Amino acid sequence: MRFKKAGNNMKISLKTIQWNKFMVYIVFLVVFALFSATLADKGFVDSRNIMNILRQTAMISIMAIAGTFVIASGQIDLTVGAVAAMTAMIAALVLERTNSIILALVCGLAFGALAGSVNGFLVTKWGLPSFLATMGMMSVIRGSAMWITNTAAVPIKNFAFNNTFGIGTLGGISVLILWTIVLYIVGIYIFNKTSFGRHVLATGGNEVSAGYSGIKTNRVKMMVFIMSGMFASFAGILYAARMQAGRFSFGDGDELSVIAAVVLGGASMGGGTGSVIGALAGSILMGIINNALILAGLSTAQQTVVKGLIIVIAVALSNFAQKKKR
Amino acid sequence: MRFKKAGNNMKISLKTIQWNKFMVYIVFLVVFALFSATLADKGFVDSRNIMNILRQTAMISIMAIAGTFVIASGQIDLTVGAVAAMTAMIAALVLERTNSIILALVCGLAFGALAGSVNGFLVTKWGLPSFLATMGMMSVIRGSAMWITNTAAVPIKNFAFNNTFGIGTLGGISVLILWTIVLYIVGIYIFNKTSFGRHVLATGGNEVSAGYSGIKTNRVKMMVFIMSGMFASFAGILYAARMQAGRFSFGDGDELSVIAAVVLGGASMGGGTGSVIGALAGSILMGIINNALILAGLSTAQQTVVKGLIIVIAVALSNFAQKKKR
Amino acid sequence: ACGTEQPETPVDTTNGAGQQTETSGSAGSTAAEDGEIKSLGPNGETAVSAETLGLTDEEIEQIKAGNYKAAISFHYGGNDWSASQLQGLKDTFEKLGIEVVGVTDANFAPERQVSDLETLMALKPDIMVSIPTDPTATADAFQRVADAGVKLVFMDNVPNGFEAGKNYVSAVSADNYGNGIIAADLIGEALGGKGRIGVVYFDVDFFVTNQRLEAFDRTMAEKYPDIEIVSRMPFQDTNEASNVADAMITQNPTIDAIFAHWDVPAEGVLSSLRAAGMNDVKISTIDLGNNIAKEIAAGSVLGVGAQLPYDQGVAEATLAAYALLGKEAPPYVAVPAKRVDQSNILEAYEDVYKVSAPSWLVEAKN
Amino acid sequence: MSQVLLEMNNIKKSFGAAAVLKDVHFALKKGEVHALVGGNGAGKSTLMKIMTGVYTLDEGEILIEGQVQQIDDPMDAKKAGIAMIFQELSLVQTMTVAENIFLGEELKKGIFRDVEAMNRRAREVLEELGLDVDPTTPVNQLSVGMSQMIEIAKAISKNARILVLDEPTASLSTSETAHLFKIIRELKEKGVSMVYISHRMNEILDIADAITILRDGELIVSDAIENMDLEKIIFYMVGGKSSQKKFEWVERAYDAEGEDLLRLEHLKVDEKIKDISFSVKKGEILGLAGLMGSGRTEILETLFAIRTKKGGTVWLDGRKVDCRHPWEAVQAGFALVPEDRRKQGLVLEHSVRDNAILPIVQQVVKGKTPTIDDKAINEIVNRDVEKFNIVTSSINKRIGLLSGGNQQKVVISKWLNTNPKIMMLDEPTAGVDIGAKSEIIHIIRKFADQGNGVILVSSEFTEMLAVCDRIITLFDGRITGVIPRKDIKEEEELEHAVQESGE
Ligand SMILES: Nc1ncnc2c1ncn2[C@@H]1O[C@H](COP(=O)(O)OP(=O)(O)OP(=O)(O)O)[C@@H](O)[C@H]1O
Ligand SMILES: Nc1ncnc2c1ncn2[C@@H]1O[C@H](COP(=O)(O)OP(=O)(O)OP(=O)(O)O)[C@@H](O)[C@H]1O
Ligand SMILES: [Mg+2]
Ligand SMILES: [Mg+2]
Repeated sequence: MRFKKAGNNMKISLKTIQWNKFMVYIVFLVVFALFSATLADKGFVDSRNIMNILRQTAMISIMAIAGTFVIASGQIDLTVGAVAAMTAMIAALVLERTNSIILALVCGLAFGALAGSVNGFLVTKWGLPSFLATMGMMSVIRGSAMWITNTAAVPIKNFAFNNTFGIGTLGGISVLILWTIVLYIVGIYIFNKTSFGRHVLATGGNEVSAGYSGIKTNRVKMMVFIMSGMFASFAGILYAARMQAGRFSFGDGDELSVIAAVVLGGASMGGGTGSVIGALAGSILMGIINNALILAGLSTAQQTVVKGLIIVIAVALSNFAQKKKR
Repeated sequence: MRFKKAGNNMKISLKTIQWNKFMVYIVFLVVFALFSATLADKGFVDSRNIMNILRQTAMISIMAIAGTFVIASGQIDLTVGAVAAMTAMIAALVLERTNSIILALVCGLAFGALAGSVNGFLVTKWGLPSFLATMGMMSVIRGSAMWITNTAAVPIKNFAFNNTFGIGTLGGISVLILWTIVLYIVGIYIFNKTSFGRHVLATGGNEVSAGYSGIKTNRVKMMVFIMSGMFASFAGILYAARMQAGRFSFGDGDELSVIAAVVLGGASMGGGTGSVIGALAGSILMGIINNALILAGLSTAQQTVVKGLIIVIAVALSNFAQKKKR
Repeated sequence: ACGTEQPETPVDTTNGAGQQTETSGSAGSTAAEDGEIKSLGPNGETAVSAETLGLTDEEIEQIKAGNYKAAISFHYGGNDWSASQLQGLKDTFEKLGIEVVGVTDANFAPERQVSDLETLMALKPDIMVSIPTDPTATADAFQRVADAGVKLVFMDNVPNGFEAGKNYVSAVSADNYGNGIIAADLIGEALGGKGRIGVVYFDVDFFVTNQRLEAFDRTMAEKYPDIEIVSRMPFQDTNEASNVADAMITQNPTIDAIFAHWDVPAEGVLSSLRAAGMNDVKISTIDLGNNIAKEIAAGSVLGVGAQLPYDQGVAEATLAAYALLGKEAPPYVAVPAKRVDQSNILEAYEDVYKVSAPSWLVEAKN
Repeated sequence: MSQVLLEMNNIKKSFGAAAVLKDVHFALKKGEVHALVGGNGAGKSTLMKIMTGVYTLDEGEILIEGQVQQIDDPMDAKKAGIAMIFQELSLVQTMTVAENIFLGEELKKGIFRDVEAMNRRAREVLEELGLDVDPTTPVNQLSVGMSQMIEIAKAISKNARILVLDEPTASLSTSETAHLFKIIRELKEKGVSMVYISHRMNEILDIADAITILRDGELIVSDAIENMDLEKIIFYMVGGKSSQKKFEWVERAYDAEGEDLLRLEHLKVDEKIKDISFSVKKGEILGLAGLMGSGRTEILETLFAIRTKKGGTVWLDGRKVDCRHPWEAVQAGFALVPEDRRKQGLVLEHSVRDNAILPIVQQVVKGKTPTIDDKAINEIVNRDVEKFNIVTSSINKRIGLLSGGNQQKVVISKWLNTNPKIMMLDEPTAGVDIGAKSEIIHIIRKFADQGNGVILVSSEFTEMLAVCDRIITLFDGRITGVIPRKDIKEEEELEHAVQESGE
């Protein structure tokens, strides 16, 4: 049945269907309107609550910027959560020993770049499928984060650090939100306005054609992994500052949230498509759902069920909306 | 570099390169030999320990049978762990109320089939990407498993049930191992010897071509999801019987282990390839690593690190071995 | 399902309900005086203090001569509680000349713990120290361990149907009920018995956390009737606790204090309060993690009811030695709950971790 | 011969807003070979896909032997005895030859597949087609030409009474085509009706009994082949403008004694291609002629550094070049229009614009910033669209939706944008209609006229003879002859040269 329908739209190959680029915005609005209507008395639409949502989703949103590049290039990076945790540990330890913010930042981001390079190396030079390579690396990195302090958390007392990257505000807006905005501007620019963005999309869309067109596909993949590592490590810095500590368990499971945000945002897992701003919408959408269900006073079991239902129904609804429009 | 190498072998299309079908066996042997040599005095090669490994990996192995079909058909099923947990709850509750093994089995497997159908429906009729659809469903099912008893575990007192599906032995061999063998024989037959197996591969390899050849690709995908649900629910029965209880948390994270086993076994995440027996090897390989690292007396953190390293290195090694051979 | 985190001592469950009733019935909600043990044993045993345990030099020599091996199976290995307990175990076993051959971490999955037990058995240990991830689901696996003649010592809880002296040697528990009372008292006293508070609780049915929450609630209701619990919010993943706290303080901007189920979620609560600039909201919790210790010292957290995991480890190892010696072991040993606040933080830290207070803690206090 | 087997009446079909078939009639008689002709995008494939149940019709009816037949999916078509060779190769790359041939109708023993029987049957069919290929070979190891043959084998093995061949010869050379025609004639003998779609007019005139011509989704004419000739066909196809540039060779002016633009010395690729030396002059169009598998593609790919050069030297413009990666080859001044445009030439999901600009996108930036200049890009692509007469509703249209000829023009324009010195074209006109073909030839000539070099590989000798100044014949990886175009009088001469040179 669908075969024929699809056929009609020249979208026979389901694999080639671009998960529609705009669906996330529609879902976003519908979900937001729904919760605004039902949860207004519980404070859902309070500006403080909206700020909370943005703040809570900052780390996933930031990792999803690079995640869009990764998925657009046809790869997958499961290490992001572990990299964030390890970076938080590194930053906390560096601050403990030297109290130098710069050094903490440099070491943290350098670790992210290193982790990304290793992933990239495994994928491009050794030819491992990125799923296996990054799954293995996730274990290595998370284990190392546990190992260095034997699972103990490391407190961070540097107030300037905590303030700049975690709990501070600027003009009444959380620094987490500001960092997110800054990085999104950078991410959107690179993705949409530089040739690198095109090369990423071409590599993911058809690696052979991209190679035949003179694109250094391996270098593109390498860069994308390094970028992913560095964005994840920046998210780790934010985690550390927000929680005023490094802890090995930070960002556990974030890899899936990031993929979900990116895919909700319009990317196809097969590569070749993606939208950075869509990923932001995807990430915030999930944050809204989480937040609203807490406000609604549901038990975690209920929250889990309803969250799943909303994701499925929302995605389906927007899918139909898109089909109608055509 | 890789680009050219591939070119030399007239395998220019990187996407079509099959992650080598045999790599897992090589890795398997290398890893096994290594541990046998280093951990002999710690009881690694004891037949009882070998049996332990097989028993411990039974559920993942069984889910990986259907997982091979799912991935070969170009889909992904993230619900398997949640389905196993929910089935264990259902079986435990049915046994608590009726003490009927048959009824527990029927209800459990029916739930698996239902969950699979819903997944299949979302993917084929509503056109959701399987990653999002099953991610949402995973949340719905896991949340439901928490909800029905408010996260409490439900003990199973039916000894016959526990014995047949979990803790019993037959001729000195654990029933878990026997069930695994039986299901693998069935799985291998279906995958390799029936036309359904080919249709699954064709659907994953090139959905358009499969459609042109008169294959009802949507029906194939539907079947594959139902199969995955039912195998997962059978794994849930085994969990319940082995643990003599139903508990909402069973199988947490199994979805990733299953994917890893299937991909280690030679399937490509893009669909169109896969090996059922390879998935078994992949699953047992991971079990061996887990087991050996505990025997080696490593701390948890060390185990995590080394496990990741071994996966990466093993996969890479076999990759090189394969390249040399060509 | 990824990232479902559970507390550091989640000893489930199904028989937990029964235990709780007994516990609360007998121990009631008297004020927590240091050292008095409020919890009852798994089979209603009254607790024997860990301090009463000991070995003579002769006995130690005898154990050393045995060249025994011990294995340890944790439900979860990723926190200060298990690290510290493991340290206590290892230190004591070393003194006794017992080799620790394997340590496992089931990451809260009972199915994984069953595998771990099987694997550890391949190492042929004489002693197994463990905490059952789920008393129902792991009972059979522990029974097989016991059947193999291995001396079993439990932390905090025992599998269903197990009897001390028959299936296992003894169980050593922290006083979770007493800890809950301490956490309630900390808030009650700080608020002068009057105010509006919130509870951020772990929404999974676990023996240990159930006990804490019940003690907290009961103490509040009976001892501080003018304190109103205006918001209760559940979490399951400690990384989510901050999101929950955000919602709580947005809905209840005039809240006076928050109780969090243990230290890691409490850190999330603290981070939310800081981000909201609500620095006068009081926090109490349970367990003295490093971060919380620092915050207590700095005065941002009222205090905690602390467990003494290192002592627990020492007691467990000692009890194992009792069994090897054929010495009669008390069936239920408890390590008392310890009230920690800014006034005694340095000593408390030393008590808990058996190391002198680190410089950052001393600095934080000043 | 006169009995109508299948009739399609008043067929209408649109994709979205675009009407692709506008009230088309089509009638196929028993045992005839019916040519279906029209420009790229005329609707030939769409009409046939409706017949085979891949697409559903919007309006109209299909009758088989006078009975209205509902064909809703490929299964229905199969049951009605219709089989089709699809233009876009529809083999599953990860499966073996035999598995592909029997896909969807596996031979069974009980409930299990009978692998042996299928391999045996497959070998028979392949042998019938004169193919020496192991049925257990995975398809992704086959060349394009071979894949096309397998596609043919797959359709033939169905024993259908109606067989649709949608451009079956697009990447076949003369001898394979001849083989196919032999089989078509045999099938005709057996009473099988066939629809034959091709852009090669000489094939149409050779094999067809009747012809139907479509233009822009409309039926223009349907008649017996006797009543047609090349002139007329082209006239009907393009509509009025009969002044098509014919495929006639024009002697081109270039300095045949001048310096070599490109020179290969003792190029070694693998065990088959061990020692290849030739040169291209400035302004020269050099042809590489050979049978399927003679190594033409490999030579081009080696020059473009997709394959590793195992030995020999390459000189470009007097300088030794040693490219190890395609991007180095691009920088050196090479361009390659690859054989398989869907797999190697295009990112099908991306727009015309993104594809056309891909190799130079990093150069079209605003000043010294890394910001790509969208306006400049649009200008370049719009200019290309106009210059090469690329038919597309917008430069933002997904290129996968364009007709083959127009896709190919995008590939060529994308390479011309890099200003190469040497343009290598591997089967550039496969599947391209006669209008676009002459436009492509025109583009190639113009490019060479600017003092650049061209290496052309084509299986269609007519086309080679029309453009090449010099033709090198290859056999099994060896150069067997270098023939100046002037010296070739007839197409047959080239055919002979290619086939007999091996002996
Ligand atoms: N699935 C589809 N969705 C949208 N447009 C389509 C689809 N299939 C074909 N078209 C459009 O319909 C028109 C007819 O296409 P068709 O493939 O039938 O042409 P054709 O005559 O076979 O051309 P060619 O000779 O290039 O193969 C073209 O304009 C094409 O772009
Ligand atoms: N008839 C054949 N049988 C088996 N393999 C073949 C055959 N033809 C080509 N191949 C394989 O395909 C590869 C590519 O051949 P290549 O494309 O270079 O030849 P070609 O002269 O360009 O001919 P064509 O492109 O028409 O196949 C060869 O290396 C060979 O291994
Ligand atoms: Mg066509
Ligand atoms: Mg070729």
